[in-house]
Amino acid sequence: MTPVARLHRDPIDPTSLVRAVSGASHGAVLLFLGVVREMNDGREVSGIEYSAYEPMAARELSDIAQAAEARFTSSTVAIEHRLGALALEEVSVGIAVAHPHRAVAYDASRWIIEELKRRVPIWKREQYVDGHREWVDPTGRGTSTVEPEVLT
Amino acid sequence: MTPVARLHRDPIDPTSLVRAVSGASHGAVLLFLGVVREMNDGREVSGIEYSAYEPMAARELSDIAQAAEARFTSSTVAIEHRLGALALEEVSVGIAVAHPHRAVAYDASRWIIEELKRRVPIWKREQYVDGHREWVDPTGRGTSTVEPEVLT
Amino acid sequence: MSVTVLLFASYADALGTTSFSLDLPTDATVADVLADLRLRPGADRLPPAPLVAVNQQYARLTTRLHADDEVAVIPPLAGG
Amino acid sequence: MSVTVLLFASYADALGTTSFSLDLPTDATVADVLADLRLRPGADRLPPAPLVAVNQQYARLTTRLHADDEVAVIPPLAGG
Repeated sequence: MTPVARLHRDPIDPTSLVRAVSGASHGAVLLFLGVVREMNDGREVSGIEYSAYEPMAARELSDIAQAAEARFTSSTVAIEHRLGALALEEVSVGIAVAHPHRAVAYDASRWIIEELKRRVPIWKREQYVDGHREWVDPTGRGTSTVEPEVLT
Repeated sequence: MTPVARLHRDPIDPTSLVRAVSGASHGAVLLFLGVVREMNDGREVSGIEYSAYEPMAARELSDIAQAAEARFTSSTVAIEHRLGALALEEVSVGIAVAHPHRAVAYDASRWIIEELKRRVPIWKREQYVDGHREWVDPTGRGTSTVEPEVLT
Repeated sequence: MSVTVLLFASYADALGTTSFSLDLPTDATVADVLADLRLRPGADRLPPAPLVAVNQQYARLTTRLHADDEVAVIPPLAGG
Repeated sequence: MSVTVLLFASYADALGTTSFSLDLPTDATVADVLADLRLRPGADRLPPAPLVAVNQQYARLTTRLHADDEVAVIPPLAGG
């Protein structure tokens, strides 16, 4: 079955993500939620706007979910990433992983979030309490690099 | 504030665990759920009954939650462990951890579940499809050991 | 002096009880409780050195007991 | 031949547009798109070698282009 992996304009529902991966063969479910927080790099944030190269981002999310299920045998994975304007404490990304054993669930969850940050074309613009807003650049260099294996 | 840490006879509600740890300073929330699965050591399970040395188990859970918040600075923790008869796919334990950064949330969550298994006096009896039932002994030796630091 | 001994799970099944009261000399230790336990019917199904908690704290064989202590004999943990 | 160039986020802000059409010789590569981009107003705010995707797959400077390809110039990723 193709794993759940999608961009989402409505609020992410953690319960439905957990339900999407649960099954009687899985002894462990791990849910990771990324949440908009009030401070980033010492600046007071009032909200975040997420945008994406939507068709490519949706495909990358789906590729990551399928790669995770292949890499971490017997896992079931669901990923949702929010787009649009988010307020403080709203969930920007939800990753659910179920596995018969907990150790693999932890490893798979961690792998997915790192992979998502590494290759999914999504951007965020932070709105600050002082009225400014700015595109977030985690590289600090204005440019991303991706590893050779994702290059065509 | 004292972290949520308790034994629970009613079904565990993942959403309320997530809510208990969420806050505007936390960019990551990690929820671990232990779930009753249909196979264990090659035997078909139909349900599990959890019991505990209740006052001590409740205190150990609370100690672990407080130790986790001290060890993983800036984390917020909630732990619930179910007691009584559980059907397949029911949640036996829920651990929610929130932290400003995801790496610490993963480490803290993992630490808590290992610590829980190591020192909380809870037992489970598996009921099998073939009608037998048996106390689960993860040690395979009929006896537990705890490390010196928890001995008085 | 008297202490309360608690048994759980597989150990309670083996001994056929979940608690009993035990009279001990005033300088008794955890080891003395286990020595008494081993004489009871069903105790052959217990391991030589089970884990013990005194007043809800894990204890050693040499831990000294006091009147009215609660001594719990703890089968292999299986939480989670 | 003609390709479509897509810009996003900070790069779209810098160039003042989210897409344009570009005519290129038939043996053009990703590097030719970036060379054209650098001549446009606002391009000084782009890095020397931005990440590029062709038809929604990450590509190299040397990746050959074909008619109607979609060439996306990708700012620093910030998902999660």
